[in-house]
Amino acid sequence: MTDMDQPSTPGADLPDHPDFLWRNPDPKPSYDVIIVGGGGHGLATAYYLAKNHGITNVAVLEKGWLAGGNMARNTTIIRSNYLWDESSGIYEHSLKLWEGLAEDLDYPILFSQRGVLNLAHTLQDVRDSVRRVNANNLNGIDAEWIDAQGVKELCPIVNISPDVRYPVLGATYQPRAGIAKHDYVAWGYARRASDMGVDLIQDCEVQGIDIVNGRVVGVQTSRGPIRAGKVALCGAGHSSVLADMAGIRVPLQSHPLQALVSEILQPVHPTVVMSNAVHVYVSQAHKGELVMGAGIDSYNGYGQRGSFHIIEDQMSAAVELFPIFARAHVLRTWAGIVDVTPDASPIVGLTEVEDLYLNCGWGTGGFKATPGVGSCFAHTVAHGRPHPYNEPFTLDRFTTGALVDEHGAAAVAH
Amino acid sequence: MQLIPCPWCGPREEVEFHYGGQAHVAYPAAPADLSDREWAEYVFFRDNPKGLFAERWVHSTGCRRWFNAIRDTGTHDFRAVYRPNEPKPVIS
Amino acid sequence: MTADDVAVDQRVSPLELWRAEFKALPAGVRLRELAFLTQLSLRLVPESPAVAAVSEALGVALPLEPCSSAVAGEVTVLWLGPDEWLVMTPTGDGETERNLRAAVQGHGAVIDVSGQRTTVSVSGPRARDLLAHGCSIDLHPRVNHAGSCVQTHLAKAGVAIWTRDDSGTDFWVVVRTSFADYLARWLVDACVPHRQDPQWQ
Amino acid sequence: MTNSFRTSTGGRVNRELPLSFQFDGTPYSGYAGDTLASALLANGKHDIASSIKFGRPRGVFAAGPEDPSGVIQIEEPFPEPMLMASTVELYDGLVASGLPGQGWLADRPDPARYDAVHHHCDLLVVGAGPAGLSAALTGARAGARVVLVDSLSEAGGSLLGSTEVIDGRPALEWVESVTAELDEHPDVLHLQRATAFGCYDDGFALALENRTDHLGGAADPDDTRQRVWRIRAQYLVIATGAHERPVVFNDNDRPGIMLAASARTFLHRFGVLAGGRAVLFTTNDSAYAAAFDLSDAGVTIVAVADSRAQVSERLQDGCVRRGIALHTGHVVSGTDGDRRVESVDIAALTGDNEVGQAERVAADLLLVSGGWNPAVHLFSQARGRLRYDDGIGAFVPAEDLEQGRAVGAAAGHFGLADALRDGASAAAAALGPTATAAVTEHQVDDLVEAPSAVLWSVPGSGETGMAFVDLQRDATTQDVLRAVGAGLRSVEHVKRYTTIGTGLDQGKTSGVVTSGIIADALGVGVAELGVTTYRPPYTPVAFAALAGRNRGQLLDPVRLTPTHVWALTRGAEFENVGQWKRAWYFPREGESMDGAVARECRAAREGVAFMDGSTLGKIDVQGPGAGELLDRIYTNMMSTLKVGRARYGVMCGADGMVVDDGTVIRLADEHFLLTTTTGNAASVLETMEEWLQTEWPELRVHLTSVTEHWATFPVVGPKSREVIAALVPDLDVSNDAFGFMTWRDAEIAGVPVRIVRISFSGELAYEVNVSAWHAMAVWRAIAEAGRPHGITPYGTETMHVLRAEKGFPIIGQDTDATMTPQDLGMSWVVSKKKEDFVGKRSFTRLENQREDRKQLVGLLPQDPSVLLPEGGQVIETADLPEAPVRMLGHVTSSYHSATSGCTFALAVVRGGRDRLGETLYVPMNGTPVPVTVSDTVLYDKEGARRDG
Repeated sequence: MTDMDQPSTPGADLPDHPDFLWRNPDPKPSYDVIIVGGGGHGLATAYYLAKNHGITNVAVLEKGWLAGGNMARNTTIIRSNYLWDESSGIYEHSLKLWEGLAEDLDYPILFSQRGVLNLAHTLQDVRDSVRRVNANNLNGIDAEWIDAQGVKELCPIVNISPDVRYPVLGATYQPRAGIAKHDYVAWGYARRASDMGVDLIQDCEVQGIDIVNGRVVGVQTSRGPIRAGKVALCGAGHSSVLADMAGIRVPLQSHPLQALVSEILQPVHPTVVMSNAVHVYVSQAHKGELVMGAGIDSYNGYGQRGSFHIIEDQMSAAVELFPIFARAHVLRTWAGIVDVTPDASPIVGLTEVEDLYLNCGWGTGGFKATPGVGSCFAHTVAHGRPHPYNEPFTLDRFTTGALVDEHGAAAVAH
Repeated sequence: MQLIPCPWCGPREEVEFHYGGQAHVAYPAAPADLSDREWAEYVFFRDNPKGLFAERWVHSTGCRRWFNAIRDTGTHDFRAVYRPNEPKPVIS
Repeated sequence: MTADDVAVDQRVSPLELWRAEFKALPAGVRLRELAFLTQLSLRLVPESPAVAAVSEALGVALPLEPCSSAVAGEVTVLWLGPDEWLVMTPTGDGETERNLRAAVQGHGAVIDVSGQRTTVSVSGPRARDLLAHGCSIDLHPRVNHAGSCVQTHLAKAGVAIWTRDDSGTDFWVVVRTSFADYLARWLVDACVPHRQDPQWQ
Repeated sequence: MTNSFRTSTGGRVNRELPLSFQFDGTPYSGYAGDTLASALLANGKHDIASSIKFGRPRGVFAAGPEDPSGVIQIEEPFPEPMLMASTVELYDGLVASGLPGQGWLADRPDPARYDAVHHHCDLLVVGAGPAGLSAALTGARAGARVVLVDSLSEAGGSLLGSTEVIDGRPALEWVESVTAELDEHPDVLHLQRATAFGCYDDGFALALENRTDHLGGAADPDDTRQRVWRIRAQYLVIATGAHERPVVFNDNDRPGIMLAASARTFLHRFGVLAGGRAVLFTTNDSAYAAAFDLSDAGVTIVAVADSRAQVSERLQDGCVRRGIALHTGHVVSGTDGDRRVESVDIAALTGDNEVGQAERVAADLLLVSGGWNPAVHLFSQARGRLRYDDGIGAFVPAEDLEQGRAVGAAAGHFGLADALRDGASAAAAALGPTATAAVTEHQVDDLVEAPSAVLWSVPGSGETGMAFVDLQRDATTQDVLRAVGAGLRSVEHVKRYTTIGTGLDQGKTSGVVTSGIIADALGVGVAELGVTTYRPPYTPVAFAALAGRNRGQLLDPVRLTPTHVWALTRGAEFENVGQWKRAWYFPREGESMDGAVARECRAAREGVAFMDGSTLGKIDVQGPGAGELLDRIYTNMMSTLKVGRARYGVMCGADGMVVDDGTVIRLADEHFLLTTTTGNAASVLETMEEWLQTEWPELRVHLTSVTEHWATFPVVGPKSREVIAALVPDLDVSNDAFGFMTWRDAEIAGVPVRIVRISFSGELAYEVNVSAWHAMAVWRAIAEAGRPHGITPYGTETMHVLRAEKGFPIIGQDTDATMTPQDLGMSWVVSKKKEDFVGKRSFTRLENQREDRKQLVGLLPQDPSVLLPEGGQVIETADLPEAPVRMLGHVTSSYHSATSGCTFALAVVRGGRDRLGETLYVPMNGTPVPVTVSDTVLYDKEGARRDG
């Protein structure tokens, strides 16, 4: 059993944040690199630009408060057991960085490798799961297929009765997967980046991207124009809006993605359980609250609000899978905005505009990718060419057809 | 839970509808004549504005009709709905 | 015994196993499957020249208003879409179908869909309250009158709900055959908490 | 000690109805109408919980859901974690205990029922206080459909905890007359114990009704414990009142320290004295009522500390008359005590905003009031904008909602007259003239209140000792100042740094105070700083309540075929396919799955077998444009299909990937019937309609689902011809008369049927289609006619084996979203003649030209006893190299072929069709197993069996 990081009295001994996090400077007239978007990816990119490439004349521009978008709204699941080589490559790179991140950032990010179970409820789920497990193993990623009894042993509160509507037939299991504390992660990156000279500028909305002769030269912001040698977009759900400013068309659709949290409970859930078939994923966070997510809302939306029926369906699924959750309480619900590509894989790399770099399309995978894409994107920006791990994730793949289709085998057909 | 005004059945809860993405993306007259890039534009690239967006919905649980809507993706408010054979209304 | 009789004898309705359960419900609601109604899908564009002939064949003007219906004797016509109607009749002699085909000619289509759906009569003083457990549409007599026909969800089943009176006590719920068992289970279960409720007796 | 702090008379509790309960193992008694909090206080029990971080004793801080402190766990009758003692109605046999901010779940499933009801109204009024009641009554009199929801056990709201007078009568008499009148209106729904917890778009609100807990053992076990009301309102009146706000000072968390109005509520609503010797610390007039009423009820009010320099004469007189020492310009700077407050330090506010030398007075109760926060949660959820009101130091609605309005205290209008007027005028605004006419004026003598002082935290708090901002999270002023010092400027950041507002109460008492303290520290205005977002639910809601009845067999519809019961009685095992239950295989007594499947396969290959294929999607396609539509949708040509014949077809998405397949039969020139895969029936129809309605309206075609109208029974095997012949004597079933891929109408058992000669097994086969009404009659007839030939029912597993032996792919199993028809080796199904069809253009993209695309092939394990795992990956080498290992593809289907006496598989493999005969490997438990790449057809390669 992996360490659960469950405090004796949850919430009691969460490590305190440091006495100093970051400076709040006013923007300088010019930077070598401007990163648009002060979320996890933007902050991580800034950190690795400074740490790995010695580029510190950098500004991170955030229209609201740092890491206040999806970084503050996600369910913090971290795993690398993706189907395709390209995906498992960058996510495993990310997972390896997660494993050393607390030390690297000198920040208690509470990365708890308690394992992630992806449940299978139909025979086709089983086929797809075994396929993924085999692919993972051959890619050097820890993954195993376990039967329903094995699920019960890893997470005793899962209902594996064959009599339920969609019985649990088994699951894929990645022991090294887990969860982390999202604010701690974001603030860890922010603090070290700020230490190394990166300017973190909040309440600074980018309203235009200045391009001269096909080359980016700066940005227009709510706090005035700022010149830049290079501009890197990390706008997550707002990536389309940013790309439009540069006249770049990206195949993204932004959807609401909802999550919720319960009150603080004594430890009952030692791992992370995901079920695509009944659309719920659940973990018990470090303080002891149950953290849950569901499927994305079908329509485009920037409202950071979702539809309530999705929460209700999620609750049905949750109580069905975990009968003892019946009288746990929903304390708070919220929604983020996920930018989704046609093949559910990201777009990371150069653009047709010189010195303008794009990182978007992470859909629901953004948080777990934070260190991985941060380091790769920083490399891409620093060298002006993609890192091998993000090379496959070009915009061009939609023209050639070389997609990285992480929808996988979705259809149920007989 | 939003109410979506079906142009035929009137306001119904959104669970009765399916989303069809951007409206007014016509199927190319002669796909064979398009470059791969142009074809990709049709297949994969859709607008994703924050604000007014003309999009397709179908009243799948109801009259099974596809129709168009102009919705504010910032507020999720439906500003107008219109049938496929009707012109796109002008909304400021 | 003619072949037809053989056939009639051997027909099986989707909800025949639920009869006993339906009978055991509180008196405030009455559930009854109206099995073996002949059901015809009538497809026609409203502008079609055949509309007049079709109305004549039906014995009533084809209802063109969304979510409306029309009745002529035993024949019920439910609006399902701008070019789609469900014609229901208890008689199985095929006459309605023949007449409709003759009237439609090449202008549309008449499809026998008798096995596609079954019909549950939901009636009684608490009928509306029962439906309200799973139907998001306002069936209050103030806004919903006899003759309205709405397609919506009842619980998680797609249904057409035909309102038959102005007091909210008489509805037909038309449901896809494969969902009928689920819907019956759901309806019966919805009544459980009301067993002791005097208003439901 | 029992109820020693209960007044001899008064309160809304029923003294005729004593209840016994247990708390922390000690038996207590209370009365019907009590909350757990009031009953505990009546018994002098103040320290009921301990704090999460420091384990400090904590008591009841408020009488409502805003209480951050009195957190308890229900143990019996059924465990429920983390509730506020103030929100739990007392019932006989309740067993509860205090919590350290962490609850526990039952170890068994919850037996209670939960459900939901949809309701529609013209006017939804949230809160049955004066404002809400007056709104509801005005609406009811106007004849509107009104819903009034209120979270308490009875109507009245703040009036329950006061001594207000309306029209010369005690306010509660007015409340009774209003509720009585509301009950007279048939279209008014009045729910107590119902908390509106969420407001969404288009007037949609959710309320949770607690129906049975308060009845204890008397509750009907069948009744719904909690019901979610899904209310769609034309207009929303938010009359949710206000929450009193504390002031932060040292050791402000001890049991016995409580919001002033809450103590008054305990007195008037429950007849409970929260203490014997009390001090009041206030910044405003409203709290004096509490001190005066408690004093009149026999509590010694030792002192009143008012942070304001002076107070009105009325209040001064009130103090004098009661012998209460009034200290204006004073604050409470600290407290002392063990399990409960025992003394209070009162100090003067000096000019330079510091506190002077404190005087310590003995007291067991400290009443605190820092003013009031309008309960704007629902208003804010409904997307109403807030503005900061300097005068009251709170956020108030800045506007009306499109479909609603906040009224009374929820709008920052704290007077009773305001509340009554607000409510009525809101109803009038919503309903127009008729309602305006129904508005009645009331006689109320509201006291003119002097301006309140806005004081977030007593100067110097936390410098020595602990001053708590969020009692539940044990977060102090020092934590807030540390956060600011760390560089945090946003309240959202400070919330995350300190965890303030993340507790059960979601910061109802701490949110605005935190903003105030930050603002002071940063020297900015609270207005520009704002406050953290109000998110649903307003109060915690149990998972099970939201799940409702969508659990167990009702979680998702179970779709059944006409032969389901027959299969059940035959002991069939079932498989979930989408929402369908399909017969998977038919084991005989003591027979394994493999045994059953082998037997079923043999029957189909050597004799005759039949199955229920009714789940296939079926779409009736009619109209002049029918052929053209199908030509555009399918990759192959359908318009050339002759009437009377059938053709296999494949559909692709615009991206050229296979999405579905099936057969098309032509019934007449302008009439086709097509089948889809089970899982895609709905999506295929919807997609075809989308093309038709939005892109090709010029095509006159009608698409109608007939999936359930037609039951579909394949009769398969060399003996199938004899069976059909026996069933339909007058039909010439010879191959010449009734050839492959043709259909005939016929009659079986007097029932009209359509028989199609298609085969998904490679065997001679007839697909019998019949109206669902007669499905069982025909099914039985087939069984009867087949008996001499040992006809055998088979399920989906055998169907899979049979089709796999013939290399027929299953869309969704042998394909994923990345396979083209060419990849499947089906170039023959892709028309060269047609200028265009959906997906065609994508075939010429670069990626589709690659030689090494994954292609469907067969794999034969070189050890024929080895069954490859479906999902196994295909590699090139006999030994497993270091990761990452190059993968060529994966096994999509793998079975044991009873007919061929070997195992076999289908797989997608890079450049697979150029590898026929090659040896590749599939790792099994880490050991690569050698396989030979073969074509996809294992059995009857020459197709000799198709025609029998």
